[in-house]
Amino acid sequence: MFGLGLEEPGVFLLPRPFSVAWRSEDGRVGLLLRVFGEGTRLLAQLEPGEEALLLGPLGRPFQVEPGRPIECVAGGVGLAPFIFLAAEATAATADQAASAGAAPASVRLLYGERNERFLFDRDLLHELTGVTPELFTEDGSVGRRGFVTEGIEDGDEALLLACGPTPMLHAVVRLAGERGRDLQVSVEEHMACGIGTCQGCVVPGADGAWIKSCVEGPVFDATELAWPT
Amino acid sequence: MFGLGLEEPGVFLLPRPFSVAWRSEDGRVGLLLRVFGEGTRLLAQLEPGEEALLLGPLGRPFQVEPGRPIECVAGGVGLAPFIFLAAEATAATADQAASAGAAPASVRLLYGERNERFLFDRDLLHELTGVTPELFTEDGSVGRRGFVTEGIEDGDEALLLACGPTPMLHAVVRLAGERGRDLQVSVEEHMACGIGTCQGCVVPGADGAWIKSCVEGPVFDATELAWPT
Amino acid sequence: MADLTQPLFGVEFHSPVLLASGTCGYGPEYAELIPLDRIGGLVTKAVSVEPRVGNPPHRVAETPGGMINAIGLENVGLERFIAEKLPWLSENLTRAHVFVNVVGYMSDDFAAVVAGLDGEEGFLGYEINVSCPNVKGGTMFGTDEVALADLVKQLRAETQRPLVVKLTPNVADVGVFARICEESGADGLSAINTFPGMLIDVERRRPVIGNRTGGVSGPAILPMGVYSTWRARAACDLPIMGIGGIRNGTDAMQYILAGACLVQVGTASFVDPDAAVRVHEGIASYLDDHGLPTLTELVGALEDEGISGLPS
Amino acid sequence: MADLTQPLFGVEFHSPVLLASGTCGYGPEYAELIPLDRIGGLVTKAVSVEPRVGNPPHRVAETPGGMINAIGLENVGLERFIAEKLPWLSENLTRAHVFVNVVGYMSDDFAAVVAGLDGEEGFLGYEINVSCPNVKGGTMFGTDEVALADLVKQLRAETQRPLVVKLTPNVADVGVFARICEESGADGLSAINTFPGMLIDVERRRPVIGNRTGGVSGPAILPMGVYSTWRARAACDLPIMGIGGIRNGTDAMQYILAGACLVQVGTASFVDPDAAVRVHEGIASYLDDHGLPTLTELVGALEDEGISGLPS
Ligand SMILES: Cc1cc2nc3c(=O)[nH]c(=O)nc-3n(C[C@H](O)[C@H](O)[C@H](O)COP(=O)(O)OP(=O)(O)OC[C@H]3O[C@@H](n4cnc5c(N)ncnc54)[C@H](O)[C@@H]3O)c2cc1C
Ligand SMILES: Cc1cc2nc3c(=O)[nH]c(=O)nc-3n(C[C@H](O)[C@H](O)[C@H](O)COP(=O)(O)OP(=O)(O)OC[C@H]3O[C@@H](n4cnc5c(N)ncnc54)[C@H](O)[C@@H]3O)c2cc1C
Ligand SMILES: Cc1cc2nc3c(=O)[nH]c(=O)nc-3n(C[C@H](O)[C@H](O)[C@H](O)COP(=O)(O)O)c2cc1C
Ligand SMILES: Cc1cc2nc3c(=O)[nH]c(=O)nc-3n(C[C@H](O)[C@H](O)[C@H](O)COP(=O)(O)O)c2cc1C
Ligand code: FES
Ligand code: FES
Repeated sequence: MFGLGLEEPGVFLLPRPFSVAWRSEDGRVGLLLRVFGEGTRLLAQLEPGEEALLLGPLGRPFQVEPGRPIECVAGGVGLAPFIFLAAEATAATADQAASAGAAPASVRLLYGERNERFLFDRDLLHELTGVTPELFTEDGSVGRRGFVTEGIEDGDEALLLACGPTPMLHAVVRLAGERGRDLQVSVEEHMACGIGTCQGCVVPGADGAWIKSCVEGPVFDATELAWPT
Repeated sequence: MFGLGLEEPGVFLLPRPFSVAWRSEDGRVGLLLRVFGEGTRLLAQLEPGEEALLLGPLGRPFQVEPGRPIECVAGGVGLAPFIFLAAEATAATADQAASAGAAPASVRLLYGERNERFLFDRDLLHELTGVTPELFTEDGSVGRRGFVTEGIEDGDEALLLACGPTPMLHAVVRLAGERGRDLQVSVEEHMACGIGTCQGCVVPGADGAWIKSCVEGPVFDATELAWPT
Repeated sequence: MADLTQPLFGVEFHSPVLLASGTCGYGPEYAELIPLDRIGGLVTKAVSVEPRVGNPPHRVAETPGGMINAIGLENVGLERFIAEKLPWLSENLTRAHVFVNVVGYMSDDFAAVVAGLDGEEGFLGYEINVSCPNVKGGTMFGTDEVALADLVKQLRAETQRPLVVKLTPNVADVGVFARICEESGADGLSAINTFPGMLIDVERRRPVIGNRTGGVSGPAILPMGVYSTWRARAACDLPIMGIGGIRNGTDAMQYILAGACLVQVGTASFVDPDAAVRVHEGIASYLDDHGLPTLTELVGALEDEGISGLPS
Repeated sequence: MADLTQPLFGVEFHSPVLLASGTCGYGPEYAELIPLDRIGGLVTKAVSVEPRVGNPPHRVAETPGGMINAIGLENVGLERFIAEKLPWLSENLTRAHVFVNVVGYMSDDFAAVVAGLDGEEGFLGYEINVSCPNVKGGTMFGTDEVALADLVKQLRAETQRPLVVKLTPNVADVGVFARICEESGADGLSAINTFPGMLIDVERRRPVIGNRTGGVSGPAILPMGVYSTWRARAACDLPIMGIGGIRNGTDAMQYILAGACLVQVGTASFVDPDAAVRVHEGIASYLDDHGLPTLTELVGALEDEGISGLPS
């Protein structure tokens, strides 16, 4: 996660949190930005070459286990970290496969959007990650009609990773519990400092204590947090 | 004068006053914008085609008398209204001359800048107005070295028009008084509404009353206002 | 299209949006730019018994997210207001309602304005501006519980018209002052007036504003205005006009949900004269988008019970 | 290069810029991002006798030109502060000075924190946060003249260390409270804390902030902070730390000219962790550009006499 901000005359903007969606070998990072409110609308106006404030990398990313298949559940722009993760995982398994002759650990990507209009370019997605996503749209305009959570299956051994709007996370947590799946979630909470000083970004821990999502998260093992019942 | 403002996410900007520097036959207007503080820095970032808020035309412009020569004293971006005025005046006298065979009423343009770096493109200026300005720079990097006010001469019959920073206006007012010249000045005062409702833009009148510069000005006959002695 | 009509102060407001005092003069200038009868009305520039000349320039300047002003309550005074300004209001507005903003150096000054105006036509009621120094008491009327109560009672005795008190946010608890107004006989509240502020020109080492200090308004004070409205609403049952930094329908809805039945638009009109009309349209769209037929049910309809600690 | 050193509170401040309470934790996180010893110091997150868990989320949100927060004074409590936080401060800072921000539900709580800390190392003095409810009195310490005087006197009896009171702007006249602090034995003032505010999520019809209301900070409050500093300076002779919306040297110079000898940077650090260092450098450049050798002569050096009515 990075904080992306702006310092311009006449503008005040707290940095907004963004997942790392892409990384180049020479150290550049790519963020996937979707306009949601005022801040992202302003950030979306950045032109190539313009300067912005970037703070990070911050917090803890998804933790994959070598060799263990992953199943990514992406709601909307929650796709961002999985582009990065899938690219890394396929690259790693390709390396492994090349060196050890092993079969690549599989990456399944469930990707849901409201409708076709919001969909991330599938060709680009495949190019970046080598993965073909299983699509879900609420209106069925592309892929399966319904919520992305409907793609989560029983008793799969793969590590479940979820990123998306909080109601989606709640649904995934419930399903993972029912189906006995290991789950990591990337939570969305407002942030200010991004580095653990302001205590602005807390989420409720399973033990009742508040946990700072900017340093302890944004990715948590689902069992670390308290969820609505 | 127009108020030029912006309404963008994350931005609050009171419209800033700008003189009309150019007008096309099909009703477009051109403003000359120099970056001074935060607001003009933000406005200067407008790209061709982008939308902004334009309120006007507001207030009263310079009042020239048909046939009477004018002598314009421009300090810095105070040049703006004189580009417009000189273009109109030379066009009008050209018309007159064509129809009546009269000699064109003369336009003298004294134009001072801190130094060469700030200078408005002289070729463009001539192209727009047909007038060749008499240049003054404080450091002598181009034109005469010194203040633009040094170009004002005694007993000239031409109507003196001045636009520039307040200290320059004070100097022009003093000189015009000493030299018995008729003078109109465009004053600079902070504005909010621009239409006469907020009383934010007052300047002191000769009779001691406050005068709203957005509706009664920004151009005043120098005798209408109170000046420091 | 949603119905924004509300019966308030004994009349019908077909729109909840008014132009705020001091930002729309006495009406005619904005009438040339926007259809005043499409909004709920306006509050005049402050009127005092005697004319006031106001403060030296600069009287206005921009601040981060807002502006500061120190006009000094420049106004034509009661007599000329009646002779020169009221006739326009009475002749040119049909659906838009007018409140006259009233100021004074002491309570008798306020009373004189109210008494002098009460028999005239062209306005609905008074908005009492208590963010001004009480020459007798040395404090501001709006921050002095006793002075405020006395003032409101005195004015109540002078008029049957709607008497709205405009609260200053410059107090420890705006709710206390809201209750005092209610108990003293006011019919409504306006929340809020500007915050005292100062800007310094560091090159000249002088205050930017001629009066040294001024009042801060605009988007910067929006959360304070919403808070004050919510506090006032919790403290009393008077109808409230929400003011402070409103630029669009969403801003206005914050005030309405916090407890305001009307809202006023000030500084935003300087950026765009259409602001008040856009606020009106934004509120209407909000109702339409949410399938809500009337505005009344949204006033104070904030759900603030049982806020969970869960991320949402 | 200009000399920004000032003798204050019995020590030397080589820079007038501190990190504001609640925005820099207890130090270590920012130490990884900026050279803390290049600035004047920091004020810790509030410390209370017992640990506090704080408020439910959302605890922060952006507002026009600023932000709102309701952290709920979450902190580790006196005991763990001494055991876990002070050692880092005492070991890692050499030139940067530390004020411990102190809160309590009643005056004895404040006194217990001061008494418990006074013999420890690693900090210079206290900043007393009186923007919190006085459980005994029902009001806020910072808005209640008697409670404030009593609190300051009680704390004065507990310590010889610099005792700075952080004023709340939420009063009719901050000058009155500044004078009370001086008369009750305080060594300095901080002006100002946040403004109470509220934001409403109009879709959910709920307060955005879990605690419903919070404190507004950031550029939006800059003119109010400068004003409060100027008022406090006029009312008493205590050294003042100016706070509110400072982002750069120019902002800081406004506070300094208004009467602050030190400034604190809070919200701006969230936008850019370098903000405080940039503020320091901006002040130094101002002195250099104006050929002024020392900072001291600029403190309160506002020329506000004889402001003319002429355009300038
Ligand atoms: C860990 C994390 C990773 C994210 N990664 C991405 C990404 O890769 N791509 C992308 O497009 N978006 C991402 N987001 C969401 C993005 O940060 C939000 O769109 C943004 O914060 C909402 O801001 P806004 O300016 O559009 O909305 P505004 O309405 O202007 O925001 C107002 C306030 O609410 C806060 N806020 C509102 N919604 C959120 C939210 N969902 N999360 C945090 N703060 C919020 C803002 O910080 C601000 O204080 C991520 C959010 C989090 C927490
Ligand atoms: C009648 C008139 C005509 C003008 N014509 C032109 C023009 O054609 N081209 C051009 O480049 N500039 C022109 N200006 C000046 C331009 O409006 C200023 O540069 C601008 O107001 C300063 O704003 P800023 O945002 O750069 O400075 P900021 O420092 O951001 O301004 C801060 C505040 O001060 C006010 N302010 C500061 N200086 C001035 C000023 N000189 N006049 C009015 N308000 C001020 C602003 O309105 C704002 O409230 C004109 C000014 C006036 C009054
Ligand atoms: C230039 C100006 C003049 C004002 N004059 C008055 C006034 O005469 N009486 C009054 O009660 N409020 C006055 N106000 C305050 C506004 O009515 C309003 O309460 C305040 O500006 C907050 O609203 P806003 O943020 O929408 O501007 C004035 C505000 C401005 C900006
Ligand atoms: C997230 C946050 C937490 C804060 N916590 C405290 C606190 O614990 N004690 C305190 O006295 N002030 C606290 N403040 C107020 C700041 O110290 C400062 O007075 C205020 O934010 C204004 O300065 P700024 O505009 O530079 O942020 C906090 C402010 C913020 C934004
Ligand atoms: S955002 Fe400040 S602690 Fe997490
Ligand atoms: S700017 Fe409002 S009256 Fe002139």
